Amino acid sequence: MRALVAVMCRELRLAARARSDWLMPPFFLLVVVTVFGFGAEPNDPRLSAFAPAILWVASLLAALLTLERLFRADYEDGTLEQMMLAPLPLYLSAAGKLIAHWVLTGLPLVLLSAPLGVALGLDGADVRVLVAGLALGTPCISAIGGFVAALTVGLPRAGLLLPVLVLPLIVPVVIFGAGAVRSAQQGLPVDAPLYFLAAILAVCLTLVPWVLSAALRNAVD
Amino acid sequence: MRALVAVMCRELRLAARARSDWLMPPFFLLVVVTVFGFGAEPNDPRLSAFAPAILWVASLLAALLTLERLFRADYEDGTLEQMMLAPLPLYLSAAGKLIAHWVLTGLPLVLLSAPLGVALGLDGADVRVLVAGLALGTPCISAIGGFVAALTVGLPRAGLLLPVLVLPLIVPVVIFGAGAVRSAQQGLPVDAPLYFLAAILAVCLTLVPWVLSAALRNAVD
Amino acid sequence: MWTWFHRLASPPHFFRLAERWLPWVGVTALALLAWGWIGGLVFAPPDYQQKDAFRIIYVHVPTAAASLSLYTLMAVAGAVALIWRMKLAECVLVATAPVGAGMTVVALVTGMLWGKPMWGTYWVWDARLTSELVLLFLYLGVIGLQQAFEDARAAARACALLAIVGVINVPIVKYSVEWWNSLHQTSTILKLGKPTITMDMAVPLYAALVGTFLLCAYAILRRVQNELLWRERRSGWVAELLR
Amino acid sequence: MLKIDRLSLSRGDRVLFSGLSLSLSAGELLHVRGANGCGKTSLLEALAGLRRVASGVIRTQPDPLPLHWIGHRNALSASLSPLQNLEFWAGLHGADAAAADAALAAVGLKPAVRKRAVRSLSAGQKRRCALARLLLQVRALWLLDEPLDGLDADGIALMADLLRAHLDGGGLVVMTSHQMLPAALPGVRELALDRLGSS
Amino acid sequence: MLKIDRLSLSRGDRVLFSGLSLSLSAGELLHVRGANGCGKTSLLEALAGLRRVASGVIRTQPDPLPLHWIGHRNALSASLSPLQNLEFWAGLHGADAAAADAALAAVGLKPAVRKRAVRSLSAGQKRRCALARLLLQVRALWLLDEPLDGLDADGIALMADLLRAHLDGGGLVVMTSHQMLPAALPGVRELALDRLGSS
Ligand code: HEM
Ligand SMILES: Nc1ncnc2c1ncn2[C@@H]1O[C@H](COP(=O)(O)OP(=O)(O)OP(=O)(O)O)[C@@H](O)[C@H]1O
Ligand SMILES: Nc1ncnc2c1ncn2[C@@H]1O[C@H](COP(=O)(O)OP(=O)(O)OP(=O)(O)O)[C@@H](O)[C@H]1O
Ligand SMILES: [Mg+2]
Ligand SMILES: [Mg+2]
Repeated sequence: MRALVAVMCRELRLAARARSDWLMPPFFLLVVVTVFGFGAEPNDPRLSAFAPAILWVASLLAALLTLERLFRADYEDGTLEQMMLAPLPLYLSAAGKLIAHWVLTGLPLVLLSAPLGVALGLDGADVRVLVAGLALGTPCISAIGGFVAALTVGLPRAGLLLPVLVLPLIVPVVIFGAGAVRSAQQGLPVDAPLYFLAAILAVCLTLVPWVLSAALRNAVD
Repeated sequence: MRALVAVMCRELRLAARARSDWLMPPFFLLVVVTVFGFGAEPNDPRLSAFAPAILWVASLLAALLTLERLFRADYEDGTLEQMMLAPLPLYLSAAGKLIAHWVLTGLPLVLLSAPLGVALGLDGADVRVLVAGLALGTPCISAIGGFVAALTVGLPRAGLLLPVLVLPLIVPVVIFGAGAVRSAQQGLPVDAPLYFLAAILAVCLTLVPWVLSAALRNAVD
Repeated sequence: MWTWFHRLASPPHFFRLAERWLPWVGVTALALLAWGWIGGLVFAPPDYQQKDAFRIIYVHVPTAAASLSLYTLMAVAGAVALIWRMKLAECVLVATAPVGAGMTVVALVTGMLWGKPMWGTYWVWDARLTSELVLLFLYLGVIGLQQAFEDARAAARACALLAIVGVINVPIVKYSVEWWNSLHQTSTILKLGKPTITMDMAVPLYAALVGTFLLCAYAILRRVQNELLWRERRSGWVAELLR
Repeated sequence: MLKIDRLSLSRGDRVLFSGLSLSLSAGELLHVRGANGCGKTSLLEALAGLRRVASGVIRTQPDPLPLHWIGHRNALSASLSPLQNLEFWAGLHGADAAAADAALAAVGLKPAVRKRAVRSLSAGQKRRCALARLLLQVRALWLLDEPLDGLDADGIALMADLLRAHLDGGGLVVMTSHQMLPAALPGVRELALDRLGSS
Repeated sequence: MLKIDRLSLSRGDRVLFSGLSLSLSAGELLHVRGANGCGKTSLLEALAGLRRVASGVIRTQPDPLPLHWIGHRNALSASLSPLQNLEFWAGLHGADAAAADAALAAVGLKPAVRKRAVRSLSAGQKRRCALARLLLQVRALWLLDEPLDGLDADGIALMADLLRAHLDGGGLVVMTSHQMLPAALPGVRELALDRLGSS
């Protein structure tokens, strides 16, 4: 337990050192939405129809930006080797990193999505669904993304391979997440997609740490 | 001149070594557009209205993913120092890297945008405008992005600061680019926005290498 | 001319100069703002079609104008800092960014509040509004970049470069209303020649305008002073100042 | 106790060495020597269990033998301070955080240096940080790859003391170094990895 | 000819050294010594023009004096082969690509090694690649930071030959090293950077 805390606290410290680091993904989300609004026709009523898709894709990409960094530095400076030789089982250290990653990137996006949803013209109920969906979805993104990051950590320029591997895995999450909001907009029941999201999340939490540590061992040798 | 070629050819080799590296941005574009199609309602007629925005934003982000990598490796392994001490003026080596970056990320996107535009339901004339816009716009993205990459190269986790600094600077390009397609869709004249793009490009090509090398020197000291 | 320039640029001299002028700047700013706002919010006649909603103009326009001017100032300071390697300019640059950001935020918020009654919505993705939002991001970008550095001078130089490149956005904001068909109205007050607005509305507005600029000047000068004290904390003049 | 039996390693399609047999008992230091690229680092990695062996066996007693590993790379995060880096390792090894500061002091980093970002440290100071990990917790086996790289004269003396103390305490050390080892170390045994056939 | 006059350097708010004056003429090698963190690397960076000096002047003749710089880091791209790395530098320096292979051979890298990704090389092999840059083109001033790090015995001998040849050709060398310099180098001068005041 102490060890797990040590891992997470190191992650947070690293983020804190990289000054306004944890500010960036939400900030990034903001900018993307803006650029997007710009790309779209000014004051386009159809914007609200696309709002869920825009927000989900944007938060997906914001998370992606940070994923590559998850293990690369540790791999390059030899920290990963050391972690494997440490008494703490690797899947726990990995879990610690994932949790920290979600707190740093996922959580802010969840909190930010509400105002942005309003800005893009969603009404109250839809926003609640959007937030719920993101709250369930972003941990999945961190987990799955972390797994792929572990797979690709050894490879040169993994950063480019990464999104391409992650996105397909994440697509279901996005479908259910954005789908939920859409059904809400059309007044359809929204619990089915949300339950699906919860299910995916449960699977991720149970499986990912193990496969992830396996992937890491494989990468180092 | 020989030296400039040497720089570019090294970049291309690095990309070639990092296996399917140069395949990634367009691939990424593909996936984003797909996810987007998913996120949106299946075969939504309104998709074509948003096609320009989607394509522009996607190619913007695809380029962004590769930008952080532009100088970081060279900075960390000391290559950048060596470049500054080399007889070739820094702004030329920088220009070489930028050109290579565009060939590797911008060009494929330009070529790919045509089929994707069609897939998203644009008609022939609009697609031509879209491609023209991207052909003018992606070099600007490489140049401006390269400049910001140089600004942030020394910093911890520059990768997160980078997009936030780049996107606002790029917005005008996206406006004109996506705007052109929109006016085309509405049958309005498109040369004005395209001329604007050309103007921005000209400014970038003339100014960027200098500010960029200044930023690099600042980062190394 | 040059000697004056250099004397102004010397931190201790500038510090004392600022110390002498700051009270006056502050007082005039407050006086003008009081006049402008009381005059505008109380005495000016209600607009014949906007009724009282238009009174936001007395906050909105000055702050919006300031948001643009301050960015330009930042860019100029940046250029000076890069060309003459002048410490003072670096300080002005980093001191201006947060103030400008604040002005931009106020302009955005007041604009949105005004938008609700006028356009029936808080926000539309229209050229003027979005480019103003981009301006805010540019300010925040400069702040973020400055914080990411450990060495103050390196930070200032980086910010200078960014500010200079980002200045292209200012004309876009300013003329977006002419270039694109925009909900936002075009220049009527802040344009050369005869403004198209009745005098008893305009005069308080100009007062508020000047007042806002002076207020910004005050804030910036204070921040520059702090920056100077911090940077020169090991030099003699600071020591004797604090003694 | 560490026992290597007919070990052979290969990288890619190249066989580095084969038929390496030796056994190391408590209080002994194995100094692995050999030309650049003869496989010293690879051997240490194999002993640490980081690299698969082509053939042969590595037996330890107890199994697994708790070990410290210091590689060519320092395994420090550049943006954290030495202190924070070591506190992290202390936490990971279940040692207490107080040990971290003591360890850094022991390898001769001044308090000011302990609190600055590792990025700003000099090469030797970084190496000292890495070595400080050895002091966080008692482990029987030390695997050190070029530990003396970048250390100044008294850094080397300091390392000698650490080694001596560890060996006297019945520890085992396998280390590589192109330099002469500091004299007067107990139980030193040399292994010329590039002359296995001949010897 | 290199002339340093009352040079002082500082990092952050710490003054590394001040009042360093010396002049180095053709055929001389300056061996900068000193404890870890005393400022050797910083001095070399200043000489290379990579770091601003706090005060004092560095004069060279001719100005600028063409130089080779080998830092702690090797400046090699891990995913390229040594050969490709050197071809790049050759191109950048305007030397011809053929020189690259010759240089690598001269530092004792076997043909097979020259074509493999640098990532797969051993520490010493990487260091040799970095040193090979010195042979790409004749430059009057060599600035070498710990060039002997990670080199095996004959790597050091090889480096000694390079230095001797360069000095005999009237070149200048400023290098740091914690090890003894190979004997029999002409025109060696020692500078103890951490004892400037006393000396
Ligand atoms: C968030 C929404 C808004 C933003 C970001 C915004 C931004 C700006 C900006 C940047 C200026 C230019 C100041 C200058 O030229 O120096 C401006 C001026 C002005 N704005 Fe807004 N504005 C917004 C909403 C509104 C609304 C809703 C109204 C009223 C219908 C309004 C009325 C004006 C007026 C009258 C001026 C002065 C124009 C002139 O005479 O130059 N604005 N605004
Ligand atoms: N994929 C590969 N194919 C062929 N040979 C390889 C491969 N990877 C590594 N090698 C070789 O295996 C050897 C690895 O050696 P190692 O790093 O153990 O050397 P070392 O004894 O530590 O050398 P040094 O003294 O320089 O540290 C090197 O000669 C390297 O060139
Ligand atoms: N920002 C900073 N603030 C204070 N001190 C710093 C800062 N950056 C570097 N230093 C110190 O300046 C010195 C830099 O020394 P340098 O790297 O030149 O040492 P060196 O003589 O090369 O040491 P080594 O023999 O270990 O390579 C180190 O002591 C380092 O701790
Ligand atoms: Mg080795
Ligand atoms: Mg050094």
